[in-house]
Amino acid sequence: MISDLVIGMAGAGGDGIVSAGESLIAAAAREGYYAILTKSFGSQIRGGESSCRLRLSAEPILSAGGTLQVAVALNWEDFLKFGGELPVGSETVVIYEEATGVAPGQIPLDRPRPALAVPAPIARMAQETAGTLKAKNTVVLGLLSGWFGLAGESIRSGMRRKFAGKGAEVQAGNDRAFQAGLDYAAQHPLGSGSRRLPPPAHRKPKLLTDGNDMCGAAAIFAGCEFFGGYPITPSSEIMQFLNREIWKHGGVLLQAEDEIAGLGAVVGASFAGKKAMTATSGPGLSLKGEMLGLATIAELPLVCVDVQRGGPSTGLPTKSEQSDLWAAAFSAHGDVVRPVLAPITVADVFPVTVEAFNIAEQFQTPVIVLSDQELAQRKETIDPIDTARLQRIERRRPAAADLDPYVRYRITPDGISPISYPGMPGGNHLASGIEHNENGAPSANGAVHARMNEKRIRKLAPLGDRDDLFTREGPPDAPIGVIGWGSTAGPLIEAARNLQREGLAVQALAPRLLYPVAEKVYRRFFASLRVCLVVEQSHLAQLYRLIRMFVDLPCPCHSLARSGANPFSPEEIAGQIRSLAGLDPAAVPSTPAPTR
Amino acid sequence: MISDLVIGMAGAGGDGIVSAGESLIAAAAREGYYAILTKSFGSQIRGGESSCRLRLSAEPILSAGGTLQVAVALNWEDFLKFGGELPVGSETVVIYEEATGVAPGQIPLDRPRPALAVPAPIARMAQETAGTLKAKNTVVLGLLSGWFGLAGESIRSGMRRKFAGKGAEVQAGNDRAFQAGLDYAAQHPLGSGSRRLPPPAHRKPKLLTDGNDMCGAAAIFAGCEFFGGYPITPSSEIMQFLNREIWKHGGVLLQAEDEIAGLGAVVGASFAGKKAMTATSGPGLSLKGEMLGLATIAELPLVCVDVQRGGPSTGLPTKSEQSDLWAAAFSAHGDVVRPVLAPITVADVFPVTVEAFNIAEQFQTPVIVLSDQELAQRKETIDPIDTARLQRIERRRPAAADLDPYVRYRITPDGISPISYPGMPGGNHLASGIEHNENGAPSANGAVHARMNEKRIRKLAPLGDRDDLFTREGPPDAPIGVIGWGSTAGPLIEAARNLQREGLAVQALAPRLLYPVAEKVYRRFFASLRVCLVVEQSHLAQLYRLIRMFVDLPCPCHSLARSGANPFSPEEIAGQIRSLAGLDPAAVPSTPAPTR
Amino acid sequence: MTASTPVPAGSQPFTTKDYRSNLKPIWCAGCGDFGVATALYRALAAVGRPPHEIALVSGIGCSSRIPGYTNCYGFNSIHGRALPIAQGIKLANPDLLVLVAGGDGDGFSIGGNHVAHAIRRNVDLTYICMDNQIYGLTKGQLSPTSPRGLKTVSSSYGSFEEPVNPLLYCLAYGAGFVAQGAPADMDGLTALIEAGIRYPGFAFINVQSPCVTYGEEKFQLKAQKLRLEKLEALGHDPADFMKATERARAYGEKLYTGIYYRCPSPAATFESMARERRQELQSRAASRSSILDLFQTA
Amino acid sequence: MTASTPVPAGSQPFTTKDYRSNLKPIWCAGCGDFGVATALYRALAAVGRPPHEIALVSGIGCSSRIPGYTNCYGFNSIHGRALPIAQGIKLANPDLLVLVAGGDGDGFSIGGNHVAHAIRRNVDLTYICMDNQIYGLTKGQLSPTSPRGLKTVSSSYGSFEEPVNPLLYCLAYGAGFVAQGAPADMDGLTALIEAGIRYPGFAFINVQSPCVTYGEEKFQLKAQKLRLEKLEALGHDPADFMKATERARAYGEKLYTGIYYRCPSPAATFESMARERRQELQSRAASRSSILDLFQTA
Ligand SMILES: Cc1ncc(C[n+]2csc(CCOP(=O)(O)OP(=O)(O)O)c2C)c(N)n1
Ligand SMILES: Cc1ncc(C[n+]2csc(CCOP(=O)(O)OP(=O)(O)O)c2C)c(N)n1
Ligand code: SF4
Ligand code: SF4
Ligand SMILES: [Mg+2]
Ligand SMILES: [Mg+2]
Repeated sequence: MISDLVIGMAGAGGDGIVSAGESLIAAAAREGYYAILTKSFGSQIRGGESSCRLRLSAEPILSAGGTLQVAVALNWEDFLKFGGELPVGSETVVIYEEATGVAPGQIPLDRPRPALAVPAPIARMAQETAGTLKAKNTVVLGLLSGWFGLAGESIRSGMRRKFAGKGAEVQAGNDRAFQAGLDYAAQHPLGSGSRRLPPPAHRKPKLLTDGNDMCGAAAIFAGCEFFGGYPITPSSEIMQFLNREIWKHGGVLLQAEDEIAGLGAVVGASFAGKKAMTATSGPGLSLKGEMLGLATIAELPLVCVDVQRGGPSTGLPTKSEQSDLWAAAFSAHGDVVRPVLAPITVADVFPVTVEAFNIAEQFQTPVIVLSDQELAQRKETIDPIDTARLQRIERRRPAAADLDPYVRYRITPDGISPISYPGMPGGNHLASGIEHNENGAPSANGAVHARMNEKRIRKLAPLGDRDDLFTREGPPDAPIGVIGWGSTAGPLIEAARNLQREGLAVQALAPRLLYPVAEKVYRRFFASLRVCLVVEQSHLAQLYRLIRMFVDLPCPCHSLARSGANPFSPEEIAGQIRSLAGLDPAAVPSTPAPTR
Repeated sequence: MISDLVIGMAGAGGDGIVSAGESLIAAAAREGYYAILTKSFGSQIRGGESSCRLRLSAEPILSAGGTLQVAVALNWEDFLKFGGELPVGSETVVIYEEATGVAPGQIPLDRPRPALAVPAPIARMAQETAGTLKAKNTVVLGLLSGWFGLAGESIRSGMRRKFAGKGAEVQAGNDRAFQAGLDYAAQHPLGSGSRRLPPPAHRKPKLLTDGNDMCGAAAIFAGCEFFGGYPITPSSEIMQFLNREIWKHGGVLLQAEDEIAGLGAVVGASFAGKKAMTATSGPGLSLKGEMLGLATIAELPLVCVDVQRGGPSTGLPTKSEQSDLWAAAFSAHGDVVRPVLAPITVADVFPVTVEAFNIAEQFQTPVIVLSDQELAQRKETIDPIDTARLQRIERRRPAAADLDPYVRYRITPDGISPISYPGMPGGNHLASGIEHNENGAPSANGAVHARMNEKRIRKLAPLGDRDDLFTREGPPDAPIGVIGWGSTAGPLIEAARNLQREGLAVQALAPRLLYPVAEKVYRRFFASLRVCLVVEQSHLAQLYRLIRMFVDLPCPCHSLARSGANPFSPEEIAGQIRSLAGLDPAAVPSTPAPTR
Repeated sequence: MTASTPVPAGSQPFTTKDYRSNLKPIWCAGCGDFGVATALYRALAAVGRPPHEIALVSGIGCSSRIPGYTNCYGFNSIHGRALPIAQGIKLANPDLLVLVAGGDGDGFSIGGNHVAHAIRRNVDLTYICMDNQIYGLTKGQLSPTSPRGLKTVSSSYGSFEEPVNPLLYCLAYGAGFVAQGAPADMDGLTALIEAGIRYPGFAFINVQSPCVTYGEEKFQLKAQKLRLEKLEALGHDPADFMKATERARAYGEKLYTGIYYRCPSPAATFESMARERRQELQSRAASRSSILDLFQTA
Repeated sequence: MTASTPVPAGSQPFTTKDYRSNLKPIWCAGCGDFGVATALYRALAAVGRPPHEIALVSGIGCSSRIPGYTNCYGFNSIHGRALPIAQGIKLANPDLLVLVAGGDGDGFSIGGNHVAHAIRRNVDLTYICMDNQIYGLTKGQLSPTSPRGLKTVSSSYGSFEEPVNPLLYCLAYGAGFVAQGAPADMDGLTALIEAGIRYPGFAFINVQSPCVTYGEEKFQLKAQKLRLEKLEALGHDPADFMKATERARAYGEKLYTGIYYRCPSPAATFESMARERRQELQSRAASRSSILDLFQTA
């Protein structure tokens, strides 16, 4: 009996490998399993090699897992192209297309050699039962269901719905192909390679979505009424979701001519009094610096989502990385403090995006949400979210007394000045990107400038107390600490939990508020530590460096930082922690320096 | 006998106050004095109040000085508008227009009360001698020359050249006005307020220019053949200088439609094999992030000058600040290390800009030069620069062996790949912003990406050893250290020198290389320190934070950081150092935190 | 009351001073922008929307200071980005009257692309380009509308570029209302701005607004008065696109004022189509709080 | 040999395969971009400049991958910025043949402003817009040339915007050479690209290059073949600007191919004027090393 199952599959374009993964996770969600599905494609726009990996579990999970327990190769060439994305280990069961003509002992995977290699006549069964090779992926589903005890009925009914529009013959053919897979599995038991997932704790169906759609949904929930943006991988689905939904809630969406115009329209909509948002990826973020600076000095709320991909420049548009942190925090000239938040799972995208709107509205500031390709495009099952417990904050409007006369940028005790909107009588004022006095009149006076800089930055002070924006796990007196963010936080927390189970006292910290750096929270975390490790998908160790900027590190603090594309696995992180703890003779990673 | 003289003057538009300052500094330069002239204007586009301050000295100077020794007010309203920019102290001699009708005991300056207040019939003398109030500034020059022993003949001959085209009558009128001022001064000695500058050590004429023209000249010297840019205060004069000069040296200049296109053209020119440059200020820099990232990944040399002004956003376009440091270092998504240099005086702009070209060409990287409004627009006398001692580095071209076959992004031991240019047979290749393998072919492979990131960053390692890009002054075992950059370094070094003269063991460090942070150099500087102070014109203490990011601070390190507009004076910095040293009961400045 | 439901001419609840702020303009004495501001106050008084229902957006430049000199909601934004911001305002609240003003550099150099896209979206904005053929605020560099060969501080030996033709560009972009005015004819300019505001769709008005400090002699008010030819007097038919195009090509040589083109059958605006879409879809919508239901699998 | 001194037709030292690289295109089978690449190889062979004297610059998009599929110096830059980069190359070294290619989104959405300014500078570039009325690379969103009402993943209920008209825009910008081609007529397309290269100034060629994956039926090769009308066959006179304008207005309705406009007396290019200026001024110049003499006060 195992607690979870990690399956990786690859095939050529048209093999429908990703579609099989989608069917599997949908069935799993209906059955009440926890599951995460990630996909990966070759460089062809369409029809190139494709792959997916699916982790299924009876218990909640936070990452897509590490080494595959089951690998499915429809052909070897394509499978091998995915390299480290589909890691095969010594315990992996490899199922492959018999027609590749490779004997089980000869398969091109031997470092390490997998536990079991099982050829199956996938193409032949598809052709024989459904009359088309297109049904190969359905045969695979049958095989997986049969061999690993996966939700047979749910898969079957899901496929029926999927093929509903295609006519009875197609539907029946698929049914037969699925059954053929099931039967083949029954007739060829795996023996020592056998794995069976336990039934889920509760058979209650789960929600199923990815980080981008979740982000769009959160915006709607938060009360967003305006989206302005420009398509860019891997963020476009946020715009696409809102393009379908925002109108239903009285909003409007603008596909702008570029990222500057998209954010410009958001600034305008915010000035007009609406909650407003944009979404982009690295190259778009790099274009938005100036407009973000305007929103900061004009004190206009807005949310800007950046779905990180591999950089610099166009970089690796379809791969995940965590290298936009410095750009998110610092990409505007002048003394600007702009809050940056990051979710750690697909489910987490919801409350974090809602909180981004709250912080934006409360403090009249642009807020960046740093998602990443992994979170944005992976599918995840999600337990019901009790939305009634989430707050929705509205910006502070001028009371009658504030309008007599109205002083837009009044320096108040908390630094927040009530904000009017066009259409509000008596609230007329000049908003501007030029430095201004409390009335909004342009000023080049040094004293006015100092006061205004101070006000704009002081108003964010309450963020320093937001422990609720950090997840802290593990024994609070543990001497070993690990820190990770975004999609790295999941494997990091799982690694810590696994090590705790092994008896190692490790605690994990996952910041959702990345900037401003909440010094107090880090200081409390560091209090008991003897050693710390910051883990992130960035060559330059951007979070590690950002923390150092503001927090005095009271203990040796190491950095496990590397370029993106392949996510961290819990195993990899656990290995590094073990070596830090002196449990492993392998060299402790040293803190990287950009220029050495 | 005093060693230097700080004069501040203010008047209404048309009073020619700035022109008087220009005449004075030009005369001083011809005489062999050291001098620095800064100017400041009101918000009117033309004809508003204007002011200047001039520091004259027989010895080399590094800052525009602090409290005025001489103040000239043509009217009180305008003089007072400049507030802290024209600080009057208890030792100041105030000369003012008699026609203001204010009695010497009643002048609106009393915190503190100046040493002496001297009304003079400036307007009347101008009218009587030159027949026009336009000659008021000439009368002022006469007064200053007479009272303080300033280069009478040089001023007179300079004015003659200046008015040469205006006809004999105008010239003669001016001559008479100047003489009237001289005579008035002779007839009304200042008594206790008397100050006389000693003659300069050598009467050798000095060069005279400002930081922007110096920057343009350095580009020409370095071999720049292409400039693409867009006007923006306070950087436009760099483009304007090159627009006059670059053609003479076989180059070309493009006033682009915006900052992105300007830098884009620079990237193109660099690809075509030329040394190329752009110049901008904060808002422009914020627009250039994406294009800078392209230059980084395509490994193309270029220089981008950012003349800092008050931010955020449009901010204070005509005032100096040092708040673009983080934007310069971090404004592009992805893992990017882009060198950032900053000169510390107008004279220093020359070698630093040349070195920016050298670093760009040697390492095939964009380089940012962070100037600031103070350096860019102040005039400074300059000792001859021995240009023969300056190196000019050219990019590494492929040798014959490198072309067989040519591998554009070959991973070499030092990370630098020989670069061809269109027109070079056999050097054909694809440059791109997408991640690529050594051949330049697009790749989304994680291993390739990691290798390329590593190469692009490793190649900059030699910068970590560049002590020559740091000025270190004072006893190397002094327990008190101060760090400052850009236009703040001048007053900082002067403060340290003054304190050394007072017997306080203070050493100063002025980094010209700001990023990547040269950890070794800082470590060596910190070695003997008991306490350190980082001084900068930025509310967020951007340099202090940047150093912390990379350097473990072995001693308490304080930050004197404030918003821009009014530059630091040596006195102000010295006061803070004294209090750090416990010599002054005033509170030691604590390290600022963005959110508290 | 919405901007597309203009106040009937004649009923004027406000006077020009209701639209003027008490901030002192930083403009040079004699700058054409004073005239543009005056014409704007007058046109706004004629239209009669209360100042708090008006948003005036600009970029950066001498001309872009104009929002601060009105009593409306003003937004003096960043260089070249007034139009995207204005579109955001108008789409977020179509009931507002939204105006945009700024310089030739702001509009046709750095901001050029936004003009095309605002026009093809047909957002109901009135865009006043204060065209002085120079960069005023940055002290006299070449502007996109500077005549070829002009010597400025950034083109000491003369420029190589053909000037931008704002009128021809906007016609090609499909603007429903394209006009040109000049402060030398204040009544005409006022009427054009009013007509632009009343036009139900994107309206473009190029104003020849002389820069007395850095501008060429031939663009000054005096020369303007001599050169100015009224399109109306030439018998120009504003419904004739091809004729408008032909006349627009003379920009830089001739100084025509008046309406080059007014689309006889104005197209639907973006915001009116958006309103319809919302009405259609809102009925089908669940509440914001149940948005997660979309992700149910059962 | 300079680009403005074209190789005489007839002498062809190179064949198409000299211009093709061995990188396998990522394009979908049947994508129109294959046809554009083929026409480009042919036109380059006809022009006969050696590949190392050619620079081909693009932005980002499916179409923008084209430089990698040639053997020239290629620059696959960032989205929308091919034209500024290409201008930098050409101005830095006017002896090169500099081409620009990319998508409708790259060129007329994010990059729109650069088109206008490259044209008014008249830098001698040949700009091929591979217009598929869609965003291919990002998987099927609305492009600026998408017809109004189009439903895409980013416009589920249909778009509100009027499409950009690349031909009309470029005419208004003052381009000396404006043409449209389609892979359905390979010979015609090849000839247009060659003519564009040989035109001594900025040349704009819009190519209707169908996207088989996300494009509409009516833009596909098959429909294209039926709709295509050759301007030459219509007796169109490429010297007639107003007629060109009129025909360009039919973009989206009609599919004309051929040369809309070719300026009968091509204007001087930016780089030729720059060359003259340099020649004039270089004689007066001191050496780079004595530049500081400018700041002498004696
Ligand atoms: C991004 C950016 N680039 C450049 C500038 C500098 N700048 C301010 S106004 C201006 C142009 C002014 O010309 P125009 O728009 O014609 O307005 P005018 O002053 O002539 O009225 C420029 C280049 C800026 N503020 N921001
Ligand atoms: C600054 C920036 N914004 C957005 C993108 C995402 N993006 C890549 S290609 C593209 C548009 C593709 O359309 P088009 O230019 O028409 O080329 P096609 O793929 O259709 O050939 C977009 C929006 C990007 N790479 N960079
Ligand atoms: S510089 Fe020119 S445009 Fe600016 S205010 Fe003065 S006259 Fe007007
Ligand atoms: S998506 Fe369309 S444009 Fe892109 S390669 Fe495929 S067919 Fe061509
Ligand atoms: Mg202008
Ligand atoms: Mg396209």
